[in-house]
Amino acid sequence: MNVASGIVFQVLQSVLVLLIAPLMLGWVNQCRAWLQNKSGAGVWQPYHVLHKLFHKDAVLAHNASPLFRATPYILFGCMWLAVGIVPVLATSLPFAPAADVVALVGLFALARVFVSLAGMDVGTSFGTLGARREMMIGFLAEPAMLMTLFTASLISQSTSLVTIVDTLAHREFVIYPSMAFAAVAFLMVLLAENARIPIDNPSTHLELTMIHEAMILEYSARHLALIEWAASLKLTAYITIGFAIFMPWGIARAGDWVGLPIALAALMLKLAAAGAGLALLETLSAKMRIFRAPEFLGTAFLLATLGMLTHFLLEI
Amino acid sequence: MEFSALQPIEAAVTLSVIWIGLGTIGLAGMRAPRFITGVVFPAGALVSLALAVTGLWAIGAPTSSAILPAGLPDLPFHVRLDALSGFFLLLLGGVSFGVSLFAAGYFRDTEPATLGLLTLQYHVFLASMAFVLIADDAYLFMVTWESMALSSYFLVTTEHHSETNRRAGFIYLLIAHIGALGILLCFGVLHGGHGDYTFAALRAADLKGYWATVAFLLAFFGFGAKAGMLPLHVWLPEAHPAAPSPVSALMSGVMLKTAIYGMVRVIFDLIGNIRWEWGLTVLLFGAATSLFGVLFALMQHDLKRLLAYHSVENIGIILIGIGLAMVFIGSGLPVAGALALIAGLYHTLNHAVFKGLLFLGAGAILKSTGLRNLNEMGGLIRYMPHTALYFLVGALAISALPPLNGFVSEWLTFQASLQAPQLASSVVRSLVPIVAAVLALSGALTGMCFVKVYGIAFLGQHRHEVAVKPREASGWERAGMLWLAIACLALGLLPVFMIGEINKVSLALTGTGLSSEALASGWLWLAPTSGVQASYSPVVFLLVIAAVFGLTFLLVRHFYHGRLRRADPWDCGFPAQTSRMQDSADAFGQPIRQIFAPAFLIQREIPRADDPQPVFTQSVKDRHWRAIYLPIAYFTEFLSGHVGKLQQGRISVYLLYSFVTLIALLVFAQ
Amino acid sequence: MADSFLIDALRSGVDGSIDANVGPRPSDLTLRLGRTGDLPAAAAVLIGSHAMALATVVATDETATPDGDLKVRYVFEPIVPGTTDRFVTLLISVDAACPEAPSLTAAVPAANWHEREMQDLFGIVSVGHPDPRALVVHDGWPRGVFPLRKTFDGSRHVAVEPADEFPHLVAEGEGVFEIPVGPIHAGIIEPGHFRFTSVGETVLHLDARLFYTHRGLEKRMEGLAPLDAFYVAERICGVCSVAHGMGYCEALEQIAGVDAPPRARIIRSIALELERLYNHVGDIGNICAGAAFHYGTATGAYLKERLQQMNERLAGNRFLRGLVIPGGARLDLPDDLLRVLVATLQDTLAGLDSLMGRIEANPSVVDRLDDTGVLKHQAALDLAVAGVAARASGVDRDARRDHPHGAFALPEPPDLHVVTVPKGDAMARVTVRAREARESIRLVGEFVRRLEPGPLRVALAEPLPGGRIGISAIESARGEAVHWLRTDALGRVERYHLRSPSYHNWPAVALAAETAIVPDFPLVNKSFELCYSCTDR
Amino acid sequence: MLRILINALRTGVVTTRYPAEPSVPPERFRGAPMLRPGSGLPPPAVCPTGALSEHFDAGRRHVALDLARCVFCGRCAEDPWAGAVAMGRDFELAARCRDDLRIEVVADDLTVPAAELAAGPTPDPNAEAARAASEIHRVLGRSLHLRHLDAGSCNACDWELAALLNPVYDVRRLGIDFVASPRHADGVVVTGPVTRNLETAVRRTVEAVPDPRVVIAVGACAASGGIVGEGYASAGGVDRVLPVDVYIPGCPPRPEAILFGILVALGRLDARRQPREGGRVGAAPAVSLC
Repeated sequence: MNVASGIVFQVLQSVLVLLIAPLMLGWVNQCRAWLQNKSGAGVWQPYHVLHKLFHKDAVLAHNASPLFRATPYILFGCMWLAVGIVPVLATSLPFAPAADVVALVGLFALARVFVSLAGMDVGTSFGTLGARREMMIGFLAEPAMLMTLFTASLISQSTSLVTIVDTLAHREFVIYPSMAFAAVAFLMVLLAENARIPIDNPSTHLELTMIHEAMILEYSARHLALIEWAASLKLTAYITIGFAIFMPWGIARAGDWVGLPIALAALMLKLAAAGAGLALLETLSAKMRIFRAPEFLGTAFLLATLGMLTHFLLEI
Repeated sequence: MEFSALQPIEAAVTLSVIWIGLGTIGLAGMRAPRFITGVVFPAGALVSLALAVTGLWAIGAPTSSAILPAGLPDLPFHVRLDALSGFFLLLLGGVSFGVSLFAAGYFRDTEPATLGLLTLQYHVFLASMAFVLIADDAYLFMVTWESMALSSYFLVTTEHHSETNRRAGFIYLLIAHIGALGILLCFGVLHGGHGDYTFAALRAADLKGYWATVAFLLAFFGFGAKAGMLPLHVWLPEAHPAAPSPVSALMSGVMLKTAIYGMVRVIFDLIGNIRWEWGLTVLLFGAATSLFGVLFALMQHDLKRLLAYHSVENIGIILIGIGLAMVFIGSGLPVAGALALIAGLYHTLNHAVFKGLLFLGAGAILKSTGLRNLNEMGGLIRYMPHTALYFLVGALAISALPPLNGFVSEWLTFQASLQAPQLASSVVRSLVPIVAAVLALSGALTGMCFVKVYGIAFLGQHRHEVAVKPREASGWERAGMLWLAIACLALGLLPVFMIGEINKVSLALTGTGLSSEALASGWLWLAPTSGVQASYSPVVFLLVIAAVFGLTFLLVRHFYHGRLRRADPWDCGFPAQTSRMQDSADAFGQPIRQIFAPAFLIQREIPRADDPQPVFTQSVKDRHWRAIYLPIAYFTEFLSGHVGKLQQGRISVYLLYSFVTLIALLVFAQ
Repeated sequence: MADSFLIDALRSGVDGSIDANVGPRPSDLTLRLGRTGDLPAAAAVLIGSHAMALATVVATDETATPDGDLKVRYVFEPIVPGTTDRFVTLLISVDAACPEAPSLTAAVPAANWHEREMQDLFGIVSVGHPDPRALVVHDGWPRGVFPLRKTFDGSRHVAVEPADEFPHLVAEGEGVFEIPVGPIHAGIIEPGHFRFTSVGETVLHLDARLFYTHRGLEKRMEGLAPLDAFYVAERICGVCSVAHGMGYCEALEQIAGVDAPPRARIIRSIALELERLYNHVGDIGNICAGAAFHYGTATGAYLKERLQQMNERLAGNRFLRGLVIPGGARLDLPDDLLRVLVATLQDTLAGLDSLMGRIEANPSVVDRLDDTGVLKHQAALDLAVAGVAARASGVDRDARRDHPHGAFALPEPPDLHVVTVPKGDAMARVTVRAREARESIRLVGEFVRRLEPGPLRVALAEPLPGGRIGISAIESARGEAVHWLRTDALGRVERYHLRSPSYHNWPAVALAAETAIVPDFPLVNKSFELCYSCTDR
Repeated sequence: MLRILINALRTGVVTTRYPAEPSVPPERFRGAPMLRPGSGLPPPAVCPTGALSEHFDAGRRHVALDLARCVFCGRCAEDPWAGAVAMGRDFELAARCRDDLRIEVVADDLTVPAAELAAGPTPDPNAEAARAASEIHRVLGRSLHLRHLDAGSCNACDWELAALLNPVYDVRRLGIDFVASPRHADGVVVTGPVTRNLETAVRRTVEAVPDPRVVIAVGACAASGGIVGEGYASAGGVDRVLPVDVYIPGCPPRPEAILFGILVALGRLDARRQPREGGRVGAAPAVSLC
């Protein structure tokens, strides 16, 4: 692979995803507003919010430790690395070999552990409560995620996303039953991991029901901005992972400059569709009881494992 | 020139003897505690370092063996140092270096009499472990095995005035000897009644029919008992916390690994021609062990007990690796087998390092606050920042988070399990991924558990009103933890080197190593099979995150500002916030209690709604006690009615039994 | 007759003397107990053998009068549907020098807060109270200062003093921790402090501390001309403006001895039903918010908004303030507005039906509501729970029927269907709200049809007769509110007391919450949807 | 499920375009009272909240109405004063300064145009405040996150704040939102007179909000104590406890009035204080910062 073009692709993708992540969030919120008969804040609102937050003076609890201050940056770093690894536009990414899907899951776990620790740092009841729930969701979502990715990796005999995309994207279209299972499981994990309904309610105003929000109640100004941005990056990362595995069409091959615009267009279309779908899901269903969440994610886990078994029993 | 003549084995023996010497010096010099803590332990640490170097050297060097001028008449001790022993010596030396440094600071306030004995037992313990690793005949192996058990027993019961500690010690020794008997019988079977008891002979002996399987089962459960494998784990959470923290670190970090060593030595080396059914057995027991271990760890609020249960879990993960190796080798896939074996051994090393570190951290906390109960800790990061940092490294490592070492070995295990499609039998093929799922689950649960530990012990507000502010650990102690923390980082960031070494072990042991392309990929990229299939680069990982960290920090400062105001934590406008308003350890475990309720034996009393003084009590117990051990206990009681003469319940007697059996077998063999 | 029977029963029940006389209303009865010690026994007779419940407790400071004592009136009302509209008052006199009264709480749980409030505001110690912590006055309130005593000057501001922590009732045990929530909540909610003790998610105990919004309105009204005081009564609570304003008016009209003309009565009832309607519809939407069901939230809010916009057209105020006035109705409802009204209610009905359909058809929502925050039937009776909460636990009470007011006091009252559901969980409360909203729409339609031309208001005598008592009970959106008003010699307000439905329902919330898990509490709370402001006053 | 989607799409977007398009309240709506100079003006005793006051200056009766106190009950516009006072339909009454909410007319002299008799202390344009306001406009102009703070209101104002989030008003479209934690907020909207039991909480909450921040007093109680006034349990207005940036009169103010006030606080709209029919007098926009 031509190194120069690789680096160009890498930089291009990292910057692009970094910039469109808030737009993604804005789009989801806009769709949700429309479905609630509201005119909505417009897709650019997240940028305004970030801009404002960076401008504000941070407020920090007296007993906040360095870990608390470092976490937003670590979080941001993890998520940016994640979107740098997932082949979004093209498969020629110098960073891609740094982490295969397993390492990717590990990366998300790292981020989750740090944000939970930060939630417990100040020692308020909501922070600890949020950390507990977050870890509860996390420890269930993580294996489910791994199983989904394994199923995908079994078909291409590789856990490296680039290889997966290359094998799946550029071969004649085949429907694998195992992938169907995996796709459903992945969707469930996506909802859980990104604190969306039915697991968590991103727009809740009730401390007692919060999961993700509760951990970041103490954050303000630039720290909050980074966390919000990281959250939108995470959402985008998950959605693009989903694309890479389940609908990799349009992603350009290594160093394929002509494919780039097509890839970009395809990406935008896919993201728009995904955002609208997410908003629709969130409008249709209510948040489930906290102890239904294990059932929900347990189902995801079983579906994924089932997918893997079907692969072994039917597809080999 | 003189040195070049020196064989690794000689170095190893010498160093172990020096250890014993140091121990006796310690006993002699118990009048001068400063001397013991200031000189003896550091010296022991240096010996450890030397031993580690020897081990590393031995992995590369050709196998060297010797016959000791000691032992019974015409039953000399054979010792041998091959790559496998070398690897474990490296582990022993590397971990005990940090632990001895820590001990130098930790034991400063122990009263002289205890200290003297403790020093002796401590170093004898180390030496006997070293000998276990280099023993080359069943006789020496058993003797050192027993002395290892005995010395560690005395260490466990150092605070012998506490009833629980004595009970812990008793259970420990009991199960240790059930295990020892298993091992003994295994040697007996391998010996098959002819030849002598050198491993060479045992290796040569070919077993017909089911005898091989019998030998395997005996070895598996014999060593499993020592390793704390389900369902023989119950002694572990009792014994390890009871010991002084450095000793806990050694027991969890190193002693369990001698059991792994024995298992690998006997199954891969002595028995040979492995069957995949055996592998499956190991695999399933490993999976069960890891899951149960972590579930029970989540229920604990005693920090050291919690860590002990995590040892159970990690032994499970190691067994998964070894089991996978056996499955692959047994079904004629040596390369995949090598990968799995390397994963298992690498995790053995990693667990030794980070578990040692965590136990030392727990020791530091215990020393400065006198607390083991998480529900009373909190906010320690503000009093002991260094310890907090080292403990964080250990916690991230054990939670299998990149870019630290725990993740590497789990990653390798996953990669190994993804070789499953090559397997012939579709049943095994689909069982392996399920085990991988269990591994993933227990990995995630570990993460949760250590968020609980770290968040509750080090973060938040201090729950326990201590008279004096908790003090930061002393220099020696910090040095010990720092060493192990660095080891965690090094093993995590540059796994390729160590994997290269372990690859040699696998080559020496099974005759196959990793594929050539896997080794070709360079120090930066870890690609166990091939770059196309899977790759991972911790360094890039760390660098990118660090770079983004720094960059964002600077950019935010540059384009905006760094203004900051300190204020009270947000309290819903309700000023009277107390430290009682944060999750307790039990609260943090509650979701798990709820979800995995069947796994536990829970008794709880929930107050009525209209209760004026509501009180809540609950206890979570290990089912195995009721299921397995109590029946046995009743049975033994019933027996003891008849053979009361034998059943004195005194340790010496049990030792006597096992030695008698040993001697008897040997004599019978002559 | 019934009265003599009741009085005999009481006389046989207690040791001391009882002198009985009729009042405050002709159908009512006031029994003055010779010995304060007889109170529990007397209460036991009323509650036990005569199936009555505590309606309200009113203390008055009469040290200035010849009696020179403090008086406490324990007002009871029958709870058996179909019995006559009446209040039975047990009156005891408390010595101002050592103000002590026996505690009823053990026998009558509903008396709990009343007695604690008395203790804070009048300094009347209720002897033997199980939980004598301060209720109304918070941190650093000066000792021995009782705001509702006549000698206390209510107009001066009492500074906040630093205080040691309030003794919250919490559970103990290994690993038990506390979750403090409030007084400032994350949502747009009124202030209250909730102290959960829990291990993880299950609620071991809940201790609620309210009266953060205590504004001293009862004191504020004392000494005002009754017509001025009306504007305060109307503003005790936003979403109960009509109910409270109307309750005050009815009490006042009793004192003045006038009756509001029929047209005014019907207009008042229309206003009351409209208030119920927008409350119930809005609450259903809010419960959806509690379950994070966005469609339901948005739809409920939209329906409520349309109703409030209509309120603004009818009354010039989105909360229907200024429609009711002592002596009748202030604004008439001309036909064009009535047409608007009927039309709006028609599509509200359609919208409500569709919303309820979506909720009941959505398993994820139903699953949240079923078995959440169950309030047992017996508990509802013991605590004298009122309104929706009571009817959702199968208690058949409705002041519109039990104490007819507004249009229901007309010669031939419209028939009223009282909705009850036995289950007592959040879903039951939603169902009750939905059905009552439909019932309200039906009633408004009927009222509009019955609306005859006629006078809107009658003049009240100036000044009003002194020393008289008026009592009224109004079925507000949240249940029965009891107003108690007395004028002084100059015809000014001497004492006004409002016992809002929320006042009796709050303890029930705490009880119901302990059957739920922590993250479900907001849902439980919303399903009761109580006012803090009419509780705290 | 599908039905929900269909319903949602059939209903369509129902959000108003206020403030882009003006909103006309229904004719019964009781907005700012309009005092016609003349002898017919009611005596202060008429007003239940004491918003009306009178003083004699050089033998002339000055009648003043404090919109911050007014609860818009309309009692002063009933007979027999219906001629002298009329309830206007103007609801955009938010002001940065308490004094801007004072309407004063001379009761018994019609020769002098009322506008010039703006006796109330003419607010001096405060440079500091102006800069603060401009910074607020710069930083918070396009995204304002508010924290609601109930300081003892009767919950009418709270409901109106909640209504701002409903599909009809949907303040999010203007970049305004309500958030869970004061740490995330750029300002607080306070309702209620600040009861004694909440004073500490109010102080702590505002303290917890990062700078720059705005404090908006919504409703008569918050602006002045309103019907509650000052008493043993009430401080009688937010500005008794902490500085207020914008006062929004009303009992309760309608959602659009609150919206207007918030936009004034942001400097996205100017407080409309130019003289109106009936002698509503006040400072011009330029000097409305104080």
